[in-house]
Amino acid sequence: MTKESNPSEKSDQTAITLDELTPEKIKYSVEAIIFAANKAISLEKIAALFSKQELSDKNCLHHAIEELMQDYQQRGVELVEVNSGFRFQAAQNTAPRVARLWDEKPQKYSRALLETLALIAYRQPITRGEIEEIRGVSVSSQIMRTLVEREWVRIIGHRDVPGKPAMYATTRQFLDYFGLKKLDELPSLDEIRDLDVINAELDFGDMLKTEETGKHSKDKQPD
Amino acid sequence: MTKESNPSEKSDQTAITLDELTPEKIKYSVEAIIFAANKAISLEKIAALFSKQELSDKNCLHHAIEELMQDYQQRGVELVEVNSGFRFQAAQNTAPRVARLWDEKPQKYSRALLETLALIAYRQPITRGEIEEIRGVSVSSQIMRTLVEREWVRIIGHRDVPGKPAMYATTRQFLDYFGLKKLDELPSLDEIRDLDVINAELDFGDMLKTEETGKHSKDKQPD
Amino acid sequence: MSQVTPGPQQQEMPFAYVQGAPVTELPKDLYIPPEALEIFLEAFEGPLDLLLYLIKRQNLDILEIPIAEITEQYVKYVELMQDFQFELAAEYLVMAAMLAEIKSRMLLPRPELLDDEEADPRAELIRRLQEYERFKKAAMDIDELPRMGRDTFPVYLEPNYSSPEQEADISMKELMLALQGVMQRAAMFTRHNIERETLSVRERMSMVLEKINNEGFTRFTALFEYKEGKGGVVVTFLAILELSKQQLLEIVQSETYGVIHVKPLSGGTLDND
Repeated sequence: MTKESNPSEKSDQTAITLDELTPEKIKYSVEAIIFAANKAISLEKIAALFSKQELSDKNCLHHAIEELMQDYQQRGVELVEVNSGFRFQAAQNTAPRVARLWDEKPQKYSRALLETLALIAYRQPITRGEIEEIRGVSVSSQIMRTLVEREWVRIIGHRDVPGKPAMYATTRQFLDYFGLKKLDELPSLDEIRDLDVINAELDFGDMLKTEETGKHSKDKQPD
Repeated sequence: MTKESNPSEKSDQTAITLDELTPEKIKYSVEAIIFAANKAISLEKIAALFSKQELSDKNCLHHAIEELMQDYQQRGVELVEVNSGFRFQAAQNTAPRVARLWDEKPQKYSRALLETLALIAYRQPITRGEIEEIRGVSVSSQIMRTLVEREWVRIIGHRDVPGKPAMYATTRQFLDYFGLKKLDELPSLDEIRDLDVINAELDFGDMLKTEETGKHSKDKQPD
Repeated sequence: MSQVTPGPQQQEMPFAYVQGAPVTELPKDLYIPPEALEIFLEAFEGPLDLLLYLIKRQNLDILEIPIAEITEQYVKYVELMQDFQFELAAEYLVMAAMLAEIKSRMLLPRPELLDDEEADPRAELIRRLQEYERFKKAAMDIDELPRMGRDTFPVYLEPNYSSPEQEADISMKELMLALQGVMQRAAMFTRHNIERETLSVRERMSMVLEKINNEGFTRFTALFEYKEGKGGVVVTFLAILELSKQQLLEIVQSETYGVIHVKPLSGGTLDND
C-alpha cells in the first residue's frame, strides 16, 4: 500500500518491513477472516486476502492456523478443518447448549424479501435494478443471495445493457414449494387486489376457480 | 426448554451436581452462544439457555462476559456490547482485511439521507414536516422509505394535528448497526449559541458600515 | 429573468443574462466552470446549506452575517440557476424573498421600543442557520460512526452445520400480501398489466432464455414442443417475440428461406449458480 519507490533495493525485504505484518498479526487476521467467512474457507481464499509480500514466508498461514487451533483447543468454539477448508464451530461440550439456540424458530423473512420474490415471480425475467425501480428502494445483496440460496430464484442470463445486470427468474423449486405446477397458477393480480377475499378465507383451490370465471383479458402486454 | 421432568426429587440439589457447571464452563458456553447467535444476543436470551440451578450465582453471566471481553481484547475478533446485546466482530485492525472477503463496496449514503437520519435520531419523535422545516428543503419519500426499509427508522405514532403526520423514531437495529448501546452514545450535538447574548453584542452601526464598504449598494432589488 | 436580447456581440457569447444585461463573465467571487455548476448546485442540500456555504466561504461567523452582501450573492446564485434552466426549487426562492425582507428591514431605522427578540430582523434566520448547521454536523458525525459492513464486521458461527439449515416458511398468502403492498406503492394496479396469460409467457421466456443461453445458436424450431399443442406453441412464440422486443435474443436468418436461428443477446453468459 504505502509503497516507497525504492526500486534498487531488494523490494521483498522493504515490503515486509513496510507492512510490518508480524506472525502474530497474520494469525489474528486469519482468525478474523475464518470467523467472518461465515462458512468453511480454504487456505487459498485466505491467502488471496494478503499480498504476496505479506506472505513471503510460505508457511506462515499454516503456522497461524496451527496456533489458532491450539489457542481454541480448550474454549467454547474450536477451529476445525473440513472438506472445503477451515471453520470455527461450537466445541463438543458447548454444542448441545448452542443447539438450543438454533432450535428456536427461524427468523421470519423480511417484507423486503417477500416483495422481491413476488416481483421476480410476476415479472421474470427481471433485473435487480428493475425490482428496485418498482419498489422504490434498493434491494440488498443479502436478499438476492438468500433467494438464490433457497433455490427459489436463479440467474438466467444478463441483460444486454451497460453493466450487464443479471436477470432473475423463479425456479422449479419455487413452484414446488408453493405447490404450483406452473407459474400461471399463481393468483392473478386482480385477486391480489381483492386480498380481502383472501383474508376472509384463504383457499387457493377456490381462488383458482374464481380466476377461471374472472376472465379479464383486456391488455396483455407486460413491460 | 428441555425441561427434565423429575418432579418428586429435590431437583435443585441433583441438578447442580449433575451439571457440574464450573464458572469456566459457563464462560465457554456463553462464548459459543454469542458466536452462534447470528446477531447480537441479550443477556436474558443467553440466560434462557441455562437452567435456574446452573445460574444460581446471579452474576456468573456478567463475570463470564467480562472475562471473555478481556480474553479477546488483543485478538482478531472482539466482544462488544450494542443495544440488543453482545456480539463478536472483527477487531479494528483486522476489519479492513475482512472487508476484502466481500467484493461489494459498502453503500454510501447521501447527505440528505444522513441529515434526515440525524434529525430523527436527535429529535425523535419527529414528523417529516418538522424535518423539512429544519433542513429548509423537502425530504423525498425515497429517503424516508430507505430509512424504514433499512429498519433504522420506524413510525411510532401520529401527531395529533391536522393531517395526522407520522412520527418517526430510530430503532434498535439503528443502534446495533452503528455499534451503539444507547441513543445517548451518539456524538453530542453542537451547542446553539444564545440569541440573547448575540442580540446584546450586536452593533448595528458597525454592521451597516461594513455593508456600505462592501459596495453592493447599487441595490438591484431582488424580487 | 433571462430575456434573450438579440445580442450583436459576435466575438463572445454572453454567458448569461442577469436582469436583461448580458454577462460575458461570471463574477470572480463565485466563478464556477459552467459544466461544474450543475454538480456544484446539486452539492447543496437547499437554501440553508447554500447560505452556510456563502458565509463560511468568507470566514464569517453565522452571528455576523452581512445581510446585504450575502443576499446579493445568494440572489446571484439563484439567477444563475434560472439561467441554466435548473428546476429551481421553491425553497430557494422563498429564501431569497426572506433575505430581501430582512435586508429591507435592516435598512429602515430601528424602532426603539421593540423588545430585543424582535429588534434584530436577522434573529430568525440566524436561529435557523445555526439549527441547520448542528444537524449538518450531526449527519457527518453519524456518517463517521463505525458502521456495519463498512467498519464493523460481526462474526458468527456457520449456523447449524449439523442439521439442515432452518429456513423460515412463507405462505402464499404472505407472498401475495407482499406483492399487493409493492403494487399499491408502485401504482401498478391502475391497469391490469399482468395477467394469467402473460404469466405463462413470462415463465416461457425464462425457459427459452435458459435454453438458448445454454446452447448459443438454437434452431428456432427446436424451441417449440409440438406435443404441447397449439396453445403451447403460441405461448412460446409470444415469449420469443417478447424476448426479442426486450433485446434479450436475436432471431437470425442467414439466407432467404434458410433455417432460422435464435441466439442470446446477453453476451451469451449464463450463470449456473
